[in-house]
Parts: sequence; C-alpha cells; structure tokens
Amino acid sequence: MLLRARGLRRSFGGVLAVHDVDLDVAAGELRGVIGPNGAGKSTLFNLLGGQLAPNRGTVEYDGSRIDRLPPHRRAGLGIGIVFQNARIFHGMTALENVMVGAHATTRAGFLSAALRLPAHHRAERQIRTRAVEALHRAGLADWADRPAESLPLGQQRALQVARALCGRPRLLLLDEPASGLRAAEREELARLIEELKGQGLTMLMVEHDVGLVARLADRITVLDLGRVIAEGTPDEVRDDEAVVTAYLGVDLADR
Amino acid sequence: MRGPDRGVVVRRAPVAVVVLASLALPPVLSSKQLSVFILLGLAVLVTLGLSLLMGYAGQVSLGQASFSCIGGYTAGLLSVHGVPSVAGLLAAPVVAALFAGVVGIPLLRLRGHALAFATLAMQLILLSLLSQADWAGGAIGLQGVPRFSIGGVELADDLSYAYLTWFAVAGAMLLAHHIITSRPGRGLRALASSESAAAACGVPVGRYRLAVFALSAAIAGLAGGIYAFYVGYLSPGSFPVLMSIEYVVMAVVGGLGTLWGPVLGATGMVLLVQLLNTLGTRPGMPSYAPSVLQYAVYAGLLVLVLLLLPRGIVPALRDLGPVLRRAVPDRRTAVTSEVPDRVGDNA
Amino acid sequence: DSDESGDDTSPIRVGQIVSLTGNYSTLGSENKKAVELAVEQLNAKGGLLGRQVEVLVKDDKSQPEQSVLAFNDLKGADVAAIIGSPFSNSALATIPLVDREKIPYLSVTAADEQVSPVHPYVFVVPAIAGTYADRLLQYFKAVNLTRVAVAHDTKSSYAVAGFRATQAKAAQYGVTLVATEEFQTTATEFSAVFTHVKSSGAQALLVWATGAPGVALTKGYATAGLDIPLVLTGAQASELFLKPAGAAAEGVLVASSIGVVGEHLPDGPQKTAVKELTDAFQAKYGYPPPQFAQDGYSAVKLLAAAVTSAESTEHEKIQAALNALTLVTPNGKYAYSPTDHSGLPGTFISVNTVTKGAFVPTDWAKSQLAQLTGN
Amino acid sequence: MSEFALYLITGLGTGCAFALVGSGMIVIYRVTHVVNCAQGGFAVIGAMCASTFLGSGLPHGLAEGLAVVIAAAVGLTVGAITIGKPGTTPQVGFIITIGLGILAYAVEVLLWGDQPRSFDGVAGATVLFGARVPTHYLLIIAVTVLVFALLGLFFAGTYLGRALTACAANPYAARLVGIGVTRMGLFSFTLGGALGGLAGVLITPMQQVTFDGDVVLLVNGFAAAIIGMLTRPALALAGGLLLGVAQAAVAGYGSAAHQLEIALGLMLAVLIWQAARRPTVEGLP
Amino acid sequence: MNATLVETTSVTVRYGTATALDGVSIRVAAGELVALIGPNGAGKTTLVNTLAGILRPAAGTVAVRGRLGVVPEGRQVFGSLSVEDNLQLGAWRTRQRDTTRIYELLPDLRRVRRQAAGSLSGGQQQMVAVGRALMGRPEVLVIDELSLGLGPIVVANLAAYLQRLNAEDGMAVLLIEQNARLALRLCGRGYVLEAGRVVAEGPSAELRRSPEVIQAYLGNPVSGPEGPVGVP
Ligand SMILES: Nc1ncnc2c1ncn2[C@@H]1O[C@H](COP(=O)(O)OP(=O)(O)OP(=O)(O)O)[C@@H](O)[C@H]1O
Ligand SMILES: Nc1ncnc2c1ncn2[C@@H]1O[C@H](COP(=O)(O)OP(=O)(O)OP(=O)(O)O)[C@@H](O)[C@H]1O
Ligand SMILES: CC(C)C[C@H](N)C(=O)O
Ligand SMILES: [Mg+2]
Ligand SMILES: [Mg+2]
Repeated sequence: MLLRARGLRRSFGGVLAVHDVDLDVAAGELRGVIGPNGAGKSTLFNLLGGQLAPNRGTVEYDGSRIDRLPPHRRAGLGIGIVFQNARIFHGMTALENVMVGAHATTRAGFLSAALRLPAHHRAERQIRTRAVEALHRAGLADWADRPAESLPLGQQRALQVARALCGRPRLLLLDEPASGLRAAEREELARLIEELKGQGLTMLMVEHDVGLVARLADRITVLDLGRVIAEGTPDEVRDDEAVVTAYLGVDLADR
Repeated sequence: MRGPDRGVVVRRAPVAVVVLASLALPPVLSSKQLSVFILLGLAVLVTLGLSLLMGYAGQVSLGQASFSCIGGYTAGLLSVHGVPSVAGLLAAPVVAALFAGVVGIPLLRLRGHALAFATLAMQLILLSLLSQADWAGGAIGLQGVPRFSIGGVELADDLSYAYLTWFAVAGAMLLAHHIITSRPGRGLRALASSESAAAACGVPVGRYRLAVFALSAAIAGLAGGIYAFYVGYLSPGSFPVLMSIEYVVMAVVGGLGTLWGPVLGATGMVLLVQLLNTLGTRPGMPSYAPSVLQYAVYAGLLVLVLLLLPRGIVPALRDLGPVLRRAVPDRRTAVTSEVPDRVGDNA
Repeated sequence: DSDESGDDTSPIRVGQIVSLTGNYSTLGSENKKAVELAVEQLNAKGGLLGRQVEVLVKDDKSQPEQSVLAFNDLKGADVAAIIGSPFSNSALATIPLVDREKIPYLSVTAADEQVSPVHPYVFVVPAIAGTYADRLLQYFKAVNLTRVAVAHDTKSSYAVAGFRATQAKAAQYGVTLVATEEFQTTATEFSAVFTHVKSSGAQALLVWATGAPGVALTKGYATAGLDIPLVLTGAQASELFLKPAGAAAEGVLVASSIGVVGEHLPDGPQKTAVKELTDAFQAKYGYPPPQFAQDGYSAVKLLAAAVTSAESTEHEKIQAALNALTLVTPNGKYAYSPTDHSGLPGTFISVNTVTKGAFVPTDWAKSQLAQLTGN
Repeated sequence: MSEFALYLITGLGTGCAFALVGSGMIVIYRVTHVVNCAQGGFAVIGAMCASTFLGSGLPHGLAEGLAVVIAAAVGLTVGAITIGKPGTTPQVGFIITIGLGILAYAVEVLLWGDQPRSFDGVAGATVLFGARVPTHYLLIIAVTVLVFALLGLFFAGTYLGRALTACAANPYAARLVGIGVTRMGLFSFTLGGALGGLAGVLITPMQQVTFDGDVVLLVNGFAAAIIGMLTRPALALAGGLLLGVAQAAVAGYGSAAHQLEIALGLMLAVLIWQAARRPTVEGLP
Repeated sequence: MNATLVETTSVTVRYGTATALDGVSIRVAAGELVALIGPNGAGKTTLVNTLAGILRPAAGTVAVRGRLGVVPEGRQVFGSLSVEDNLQLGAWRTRQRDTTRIYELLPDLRRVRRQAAGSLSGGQQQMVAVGRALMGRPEVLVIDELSLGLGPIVVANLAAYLQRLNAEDGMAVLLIEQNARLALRLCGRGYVLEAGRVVAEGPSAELRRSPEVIQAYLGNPVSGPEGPVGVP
C-alpha cells in the first residue's frame, strides 16, 4: 500500500467532517472518492495533503507516518494536490505558476539565487523545462505568458493540474478536477489522467461527474457524513443501495 | 556568446540611462542637494526592502524604520567604541536581519493587518526601550559617530557618501531582481497569494516568510548603517514610526510588485518634502506656513496620485505605452474593483 | 573655511536652526519671531559693520537629526554664526559638528551638557537647567520646603539635565527628594504620578518638562486633589503654557528668566534692556514676549555685540569676541569667558506664581529682583 | 485598594476612549475593508469643534452633540474621497486615509492653531472604593458601554447591519443582490466619523488635544480594533480596556516611562496567543 | 411575443487591450428558459458581469428590465456571514426574508444554517449561491454554472425546481452550464458563444442536432452526468 490511513477524524466545532475513516490505496491505483456535498471529501484530502491536522488517526505514506508533517514536507515526499477551488497564484504568469510546482523537487535557495551561482542556473533550466512540459500536457501551451488570474475558470483548473504535475508527484490528490470543464475539455482531462495512470502514478480523485469517475477509477470509496459508506469497484458501488439513496439518486442508477 | 537581441536593448536602454545619469549627477550637485541625494538613496534602499516584503511576499510592515534603527545603532555603537567602521557597516545589515529573524518568529504568526499592527508595536517598543538604554545614549541619542573610513581613507565629504549610497542601492536592486526572478522568489510570490497552495507545492511558507522579513530588514539595516556614518548622530527620534509609514506610502505610490516602484516612489516623495520645506521656511511666510504647507500639499498630492494612479507610478507608466499607441484610451472597458477573484478561496 | 563673502556691502548671513513643526514648534516659533524682531531693529539702525543682516532659517522639525542636516546645509551657506534649535536634543546632536566645523553656535536651549565640558564654539543663551535647579532649590530653602517630589520627562535632555542637577544639589540646600517620578513626552495621563507623590508626603512637586506634557500635567494636577505647590521651570514661562492650561495654572509656581517679569524690576539699564524687547514685541505680535522670545532676542544681541567688537564676520574672531563678552540683555547680564560658556547665573532667574493668568514674582523673588539694576 | 481602584477606573476611562476610536475603525473596516488612518483625526476635529462651540457660549451637551455631527460629516467626506472612486482597493484606501489624516493637520492648524486645547467636562471627583476618581471618567465609561451595546446589536441583530457586513465580506456579491456597496461604505464612514468625534469630545476634558494628538489615539485604537480582529466590537472593547488598564497599572505600580512598551507588549502577546488558538488552513507552518 | 427582459445588442467588452466579447446580441423574454453554452474562455462570465452592470461595455447596449437574480461563477458567498444571513440578504430588494422555501428545496443547507458560509464545502456554497439568488424572487435568473460541484441528486432537484418556477411563476432563466446536455434539455432555446462571438443560436432541439455542438459540448454520453429531465 502506498497510502494507508487509519481512524482519521477531524471535526469543526461540533461537526465531524471526517469520522474515523480508514483508507488503503495501492501503488498505481486510481481511487475515486464520491459522496454528497459536505460528506467530508475535501476535508479528507486536506488531511492527507497536510492542509489540516487530524484530531486523531494516522496516515502512513510509503511505510512511514506523515500525519504530523507540514504540507511542504509532504509535497517533498511526492504528494501533489489539486484543490477544489482553483488556488492559483496571482500576479504571476501561467508558466510561473507551474514553475512553482517544481519547488519541492528542486534546490537552489536565496543565496544561490542572489549570487547567481551555478546551482541557480541549473535549477532554473530544470524547472523551466519541466514546467513547459507540464503546460503542454495540460493543454495550456497557448496560455503560458498570460497572467494566471486572467485565465478563464476552466484553464485555471487545468493550470492547477499542470502545477501539480510539475512537482513529479507519486501520489496525486485531485479534488473535482473536471468541474467547470465542457465535454471536450473533460475528454482531454480524462485522457491525461489515463495517461498518467499508465505511467504508474497513484491518484485519488473526488468528482461529482460519476460517469467520469466510473470510467477512470479502479475502485471507488463513498463517503457520507464523514464516514465510509461503501467501497468497491465502480459497478459494485453503483448498485449499492446506500449510495443510491445518499448520492446518486434513482434516475442515474437506473440507467 | 550571442549578442543581446534588439528587444532586450530597447528594454534595457532606459535602465542604462538612469544608471549613468545617477552616477554622473553627484559631482554637479550643491551640498544641500547632495544631502538630499544621499537621504533619497537611503529611502530608496529601505523602500526597496519593504517592497520585497509587501509587493512580492504580501506582508505589510509598519515598522520598517526599526530595522534601519537597529542597523544604524549597530554601526554607530561599534564605531563609537573603536571598531573599524567597515566592520560596523557590514554588521549593520547582519544584526538587523538577526533581529528580524528573532522577533519574526512570534510576529509572523500574525497576518495581514494584525502583522501590520504588530510591526508598528514592535517599533514603538524598540524605540521606547532604546530611549531608556543609557549605554546607547538613551533618548538624547548617540553623538559623535565618526565618519566612515575604509583602508585608512576617511569619507569626509558628502560626495563620497553619495557614491557609497549609490552602490548600496544598485547592489540591493540587483539582489532583489535576482531573487524575485528565481526559485525562492517565485516561492515568495506564490505564498503571497495563497499560502496553502504554495505549501502544497513544497514552499516552506513559515521559513520563507521569515527569510524575506529578515532580508528586507537587512536592506533597511544597511541604510541605517550608512545613515549613522553620514549624519554622525543617532537617536530613537531619528527613526520615528511616521518614517515607517512614509516608506509604505513610497512603496505604494511607486507601485507594489515592481522593482522601479520604490525608486520612483521614494524619489517623488522625498523631493516633494524637500521642496515644501524650502518653500515653507522662505522669509515672509506666516509662522504656520511650514506646517500647513507641508501637510496640505504633501497630503493633497498623495491623495491625488493615489486616486489617479491607484496601482502606483510604475504600473501607470507601463500602461501608458499601449495607450499611447492606440490613442483611444477612453474607449476602454472600465473594470470596477468589484470583479471578484475568479473563484473565491474558501476556508 | 568660508569667509570670503565678497565685497563689504553684501549682507551678513546668520543661520538659524529652529523647530517650526513638531513637538517643540511652540518654542521655536517664539524664537523665530524674536530673532526676526531683533534683526529688523538691527537693520533699521544700519545693520552690523555697515552691512545688513540676513537670517537663513532651517526647520529641524523638532528632530535632532534634522538639526544636524540643517547644520550641514548652513555650513555651506557662508554664515557668520548659527543660532541653534530650541530643542535640547537637537543642540546636543549638532554640537559635535560645531566642534568640527568651528562655526560660532549660539544655543537657545538649556541642557547642561552643552557647556560642561566647554565646546569652544558653543555659547548658551538661556540659564542652563542646572542653574534653574540651583535657583529653585534656593527658593525651597528660603520658604522652608524640605521634602520635595521631582518628576521629569525622560526624553528631553533639558528635563533630564534639570532632574540630575536637582538630585545632585538637593542636599546642599537641605532638601530631601522624597519621590522621583518619570514620564514620557507623549504622556497625557498623570494620575499615577500624583498618587505616588501624595503617598510620599512631599511638600512640593517639581516638574521638569518642556512642551505638551507640562500643560497636560498641570491640568491633571488641578483635579487630583493634591494641596502642595506645583513647581515648573523656564520651559513653562510662556503664554503658550498659560493659555492652554487656563484656570488649572492658577497658583502654580513657574521659574523664568527675569525678562518675563521685567515690569517688576527696579529701574536701571537692566529694566531698559527688557523694555526694549517687551514693548517692540508687544507692539508687533500683540502679547508679551515669553521665555523663548527672550532667548532668541538675546542671542541676536549677543551675536551683534560680538561681531561689532570683533569688527569681522570671521568665525575665529567672533568666537574670540564672545569669549570675552559682557552684555546686558533682556535675559540678564552675560559674562562669557573661555571657561564659562553658560549664559547666566541664577540671580537672573525669578520664581513666579501664576496669578490671574500672569506671572507674578513671589515675595522671595521680588526681594531678589530688587538687587538687579544691571550695571 | 484605593490606589488600585484609581488605576482601574482611570485605566478603564482611557481604555474606553481607545475602544471608541477602535470601534470607528471596526465599523469602517467591516463594511469597506479599509483600515482608516484618519480615525484619530475625527476625534481631534470633534474635540476642537466642541472647544470652539463651548468657547462661543453654547451649553454643554449641545456643543458636544454638534461637534459629533461635524465629525460625522468629516467622516462622510473622508469616505467619499477614499471609496468614492471605483477602482480604489482597500489597500490604496488605507494609504489615502493616511493622506487625509495629514491633510486634516493643515486644516486644524489653520482653524485652531497648533496649540493644545481642552475644555471642561463633568466637574468634580467621585469617591469609589476609597479612591478619588474624576467623575468624568464615569461618564466616559457609561457612554462607551452604551455605544458598544448598540453597535453589537446593530451589526449582529439587524438586517441593515448584516447587509453592511456583507459589503466587506464580498462586495461583488453584495452588488449582485442589489446592495449599494458605495452608499453603505459612505454610511460606515459617517458612523465611524461620529464614533471618532464622540471619542474626542469624551476624552478631551481629561487630557488636552493637539492637532497631531491623533497618533496616540490611532495607535491605541488600532490596537483595540486589531484585538477585535477589526470586525468584533465586543473584543475590541475588551482590548481597549485591557490596554487602558495595563497602561494605568504600569504607570501606577511601575513607572510611567515604561507604560507604552509594556502595554503594547501585552497586546502583542494577546494577538499571538489569539493567532495560535485559531489556526486557519492558511496558518499552518 | 413575450416582453423582453434581458437584451444585449452588439455588446463589446474589453479587458485592457484584450477583447472578451465582440458584438454579442442575446435576448431573453419573459417566461423563457435560455441556455448559453461555450468553451472555457468564450466570454460567458464576462457576459454575466456585463448584464449585472459590473462591467461596462465598450460598445453596444445592455437592457435589463425586471428583477435580475444572479448565481455568479465561483459561488461568491458572504464568507463571514451565516448561511441564513446569506439567504436573507438575497432578498435585499424585496425584503421578503422568509427562507423556508429554500431549505425545502435544498435540505442539506438546513443542517448548516448557522455556520459561516465561508467554511462550507464547495457544493454547499454553491447551494447557498443558488438559494440566495432565488430569495430575491427574480423575474429573470442568470446562472453561471448551475451544477458546479453539486452532487447528482442536488442537480436534479434544482433543475426540476427551475422548471417549476418557470412554469408556475413565469420566471425566465439564462442558464450557463458546463453540462450542455442538461442545459439544452432544460431550455427551449440556446446560444453558443465562442471566442467572444455568438456562433450559433436557435431552439435547443436544433442545436442538439448540430454536429459542431455535438462534438464540442455533448460529447461522449458516459462522461457527463445525465440530468433527470425528461428524455426528448
Ligand atoms: N473550516 C470549516 N469550518 C467549519 N466547518 C467546515 C469547515 N470545513 C468543512 N466544514 C464542514 O465539514 C463538512 C465536510 O466538508 P467538505 O468540504 O469536506 O465536504 P465535501 O465532501 O468536499 O463536499 P463538496 O462535494 O460539496 O465539496 C461540511 O459540512 C462542511 O460544512
Ligand atoms: N480580469 C480579467 N482580465 C483579463 N482578461 C480576462 C479577465 N477575465 C476574463 N478574461 C479573459 O476574457 C475571456 C473570457 O473569459 P470568461 O471568464 O468570460 O470566459 P468563460 O466563458 O466564462 O469561461 P469559463 O467557462 O472557463 O468560465 C478569456 O479569454 C479570459 O482570459
Ligand atoms: C528653559 C527653556 C529654554 C527650555 C529649553 N528650551 C528646553 O528644551 O528644552
Ligand atoms: Mg469538496
Ligand atoms: Mg465562466
């Protein structure tokens, strides 16, 4: 198992947003996470990515505990995250945004930057190459020099994916990557994800586009009110009574 | 090596002009003007550091003068006690940065306006402590700081201080430019707009915030050090809170997030104050003239500039290019301030 | 290095560094008015050495380093002498440069450090703080106040010097300091000071302050219910204290230069000197000249006398002339010497009670003043 | 005991003035996200006007009331300049208010001169817990408590209050639902001006005002407002009172020369403690 | 023909030098459900902001008659205010502040009604944004991305509700929706906006048959959640 969470819990005030969740994700697996609005999916992702600290429970990644590590250390271990709300960096171009994504996997600090030491030039070349490549993969090559905040919503979401990819992650957490995308763009995203999966990247994906999840995911975990209410292959989950009533609705399951 | 392409030449030409002009200027200035030149340079220096902090890393400091104060006293006290002045000047930024590093650990837990207030409070506390520190001259101040000397040569005239300041400014600008266009610089700019996303990219947010705080302090400390040798007198009153606020004003007027903003902002404000000073003390002016004139004109112009150029002088100049080319500025769509960030960052 | 002022008809330039804005503008604006008046009178009588006198004014904004910068500025402007800032800290900051540049500097502020040790080119116009302290202690002894509380502003060197001198000399006059309180220039609330003073059993409260806190403290004092005298120093000998303090100032004791209470002087050259200022100032500005005007006016008088006796505007010659100068001014009779650059002895300080919004010498002071005829 | 009571009550009195200044900043910030640096100026103008009106023979009450009205009008003017022009961000607004605060100096010096002014408040002293406390302090405390109660009710309990809050929370969305964001901002500046003026007329009898006396009020008011996270009047009141009492106590039991740094140090400690207790997502190290 | 509620004629909008809308003319009449589809960056959000009066067009005219309700892109809730307050403020123009109706429509919100809207999950915030716009009892409702981040059941319920409001109260809707299939089923008429220009318009049935529309917006049926709206 690349990722193993045990008894994860996180509450806000009185609300238990994540309630004793166990989760095992194997290396190379694409795990879908679905559930009604407010089920705790994003909270779970934030616990895994380090944006939030759990009230209790443990997270193991690649065999070692990471639940007390700050997010930048987790990024250094190869965990990338695409947030539900496009959190892009204002005042920087799309390319620069993506270049930040390489931060965890490169060195060259203030000193070598200030003095323009060889380390700086080396890092800079490496970062730029990778960022350009990531932009291409996300279909954003045309937008590279635009200020990121002037990108339309769909491109901003793609930008986040590119940024995460630029960090060469081993585990990628995708929180609703397809929201706000049209059919054609969704198709591109799906192809990108399939390609990444083919390269052995482990992914966790939250998505309300159940069709997309069902098509891409190996297994699906369903959350409701902070708890795991079902887990299995897409087909198993689609037929699960509890999942249908809590989330899918009769019409969709019928089809 | 290839020669620079034409675009680079065109873009760099104005910079070269400014560099050469400012290098050629000091010898032709009168003593009064020279002193303005030096103080202006020091203001540019501090504002530059502040602009790194505010414009690129999104942290407001209303206590930047306290770092100049630390730097100034470091240089002043060391050289009053016989330490070679070169060592004193080198120690100024180092001690200021260390100070910032230490107070930054608790203070940088705060953000936004709370941080702004905290830096203001930091400065008030520092000044108050310093004014009771008899070993540093207390409120009366530290008198008789010797002149700066290097290799046995004493910088006795203002001209040499002008060049000392010039080199400090040029060095700091180069440094700032190198940093913002590099990996750590991008990390800083990223955390200014979303700390969580920056951290998720591997930027050590806490450490970077501290680092840029210390860096801006070091630049301010260097300015303080030069100031100490130039003026030869230091007191807590030499670094009032109002001065910190003026630096913020200069940074904003010049344009945040730009390298030349601090230069233009500080130059504009310092020259304005000088001009008003001269006008107000002209014979025949009523006794309230100095204050009224200074306050009214300074404030009036400040407000006017901000209303007309809300993003500052440098961005406005940049916008000017395309506008002049199209020559139909009034047909542009007005974008009000209320267009939101495209997707609200939720908690 | 500067005295090539061309032909002999060009005006003589005098620099003045003065606080026109900031905390000490109340002092500085009076300095400036008086200097202007004195120079006008001088020029009307044909000027100095047959040349007109011109004053170059620089605002130090009540900030010492601005005074330093102003000095740097003036040193290149070919001035015969400089009249310094009313803010003691400004003067102290500038004196090292005076030592270096050797330009005669007439200081209108009262911190003791300016004259001990003697700086060859620095001459102080007002009685120094230590002299004020001495005079007040004489008064305490005379009226039998032996237990005295002292409060001072820790950020003004005038106040600090005054406090230190009081501390050093109290024992000589049989006075015990039963409480010593500190406050800051920006203080507005003094109830803690008053409470401490009350519980100390003091018979009087002496306050060393200049500028705003003097008024604030006096107002607070009026409601604090302390029934011992409040004693203030020369820094409050001004309309600028009396007016804002209003009724709260009634009965307060204020030390001042004799010029402030000139009408109570016996006739003689001293009274004439005072009247020369008082009448002209009253006529020009509509109110009697306060302490700071006395200082500014006297500074010009001293400088004029020195230039006249030196018959030159060269710095060394003026300095030499000042070193040997004896002169009666509204402030009293000066007698500088190479070892004494402080303006005046304590005999030229009066201790007054504020009565109906005016300074009236105490009986003790009246008896002292009676001896001053000025010759 | 009586000493303690004296420091406590005088401290509460000055603390109330700080809180009132802070409350004005909060009202404005809550609606416009502008930190108003001209807030101290409102207090100075209020106080100066009151002293003029009293000097020209208006009775107490009327004079102060009129002064508050004028301060409110000044607040409105400051608001019109600060937020009236579309495209002015809160950050720029902040700097504009600094400018206007300085501009106010010029006006004040022209109208009232640069000398301190004061006027009498409620005369006499009241003996409370064995301490002689100027009665005026009790008035300050009473008025402040009332004002804060009303403010709290207004913002939390009324529809208009919530609409005002919405303007700062999301001006774009506020416009979409039809709230006149600029008008609301002007209203908040007017209210802020009145609160500042009130602080000025209340505190002046206990201490004089000078044209540049706004700085002290502003720093302390800002401290109080920051403790209230610039949005919570109740916390700001607590912060202001803490600041006032700490200063009085330090002056009383220690030395007045240290009161500023100790009080500010205390504020910083509270702030840092608050920040540590309330980690945001963004706030993780 | 019904009264026109919203109409733009040859509207051009620029951001600095970039043109986001170029001569766009659209119309929504009373009682109509109109879809607006287009790829990312086509200018849909720009059009919404222009209708709302937030952006001023550089050329052309914008006319809005009747009460306009807007569900903005990116939710835009009042983050520091409670859900209940958010909803009530939606009724700023009408002052009809009873929120029961909204909680019946969006029961998930009832549980969190006292919570600060900024701390809600993404989908919950979207519900607040929709509820807030409905609180204003708009005569014409402009929705920039209805289904953004919402679960299937919620989308289905909302779609049905919009249809009901349209049928019962005659509320007109201009619907921008990532799921074009859903949008074109819900609405009788539609516009296709690309690169700032209207490239196609007409009855939904026609648009649905257009090969370009199928290719770009309808796509592979599996990859979009199917609305529960009656099969045509
Ligand atoms: N910072 C917070 N403060 C208070 N409550 C919160 C906070 N963050 C999340 N919650 C609550 O926790 C619950 C889970 O939220 P979460 O964002 O994890 O949901 P989600 O499954 O991602 O929903 P969606 O599909 O709508 O994005 C919700 O009820 C939400 O209101
Ligand atoms: N604030 C802005 N500054 C500059 N350009 C902008 C700005 N906002 C939008 N644009 C540009 O205007 C064009 C239209 O953008 P708009 O947001 O209206 O598209 P959209 O159709 O809503 O896209 P999406 O479906 O992704 O939401 C895009 O090219 C975009 O880059
Ligand atoms: C007595 C006065 C001359 C006081 C003096 N001006 C003071 O600074 O500080
Ligand atoms: Mg979510
Ligand atoms: Mg859009």
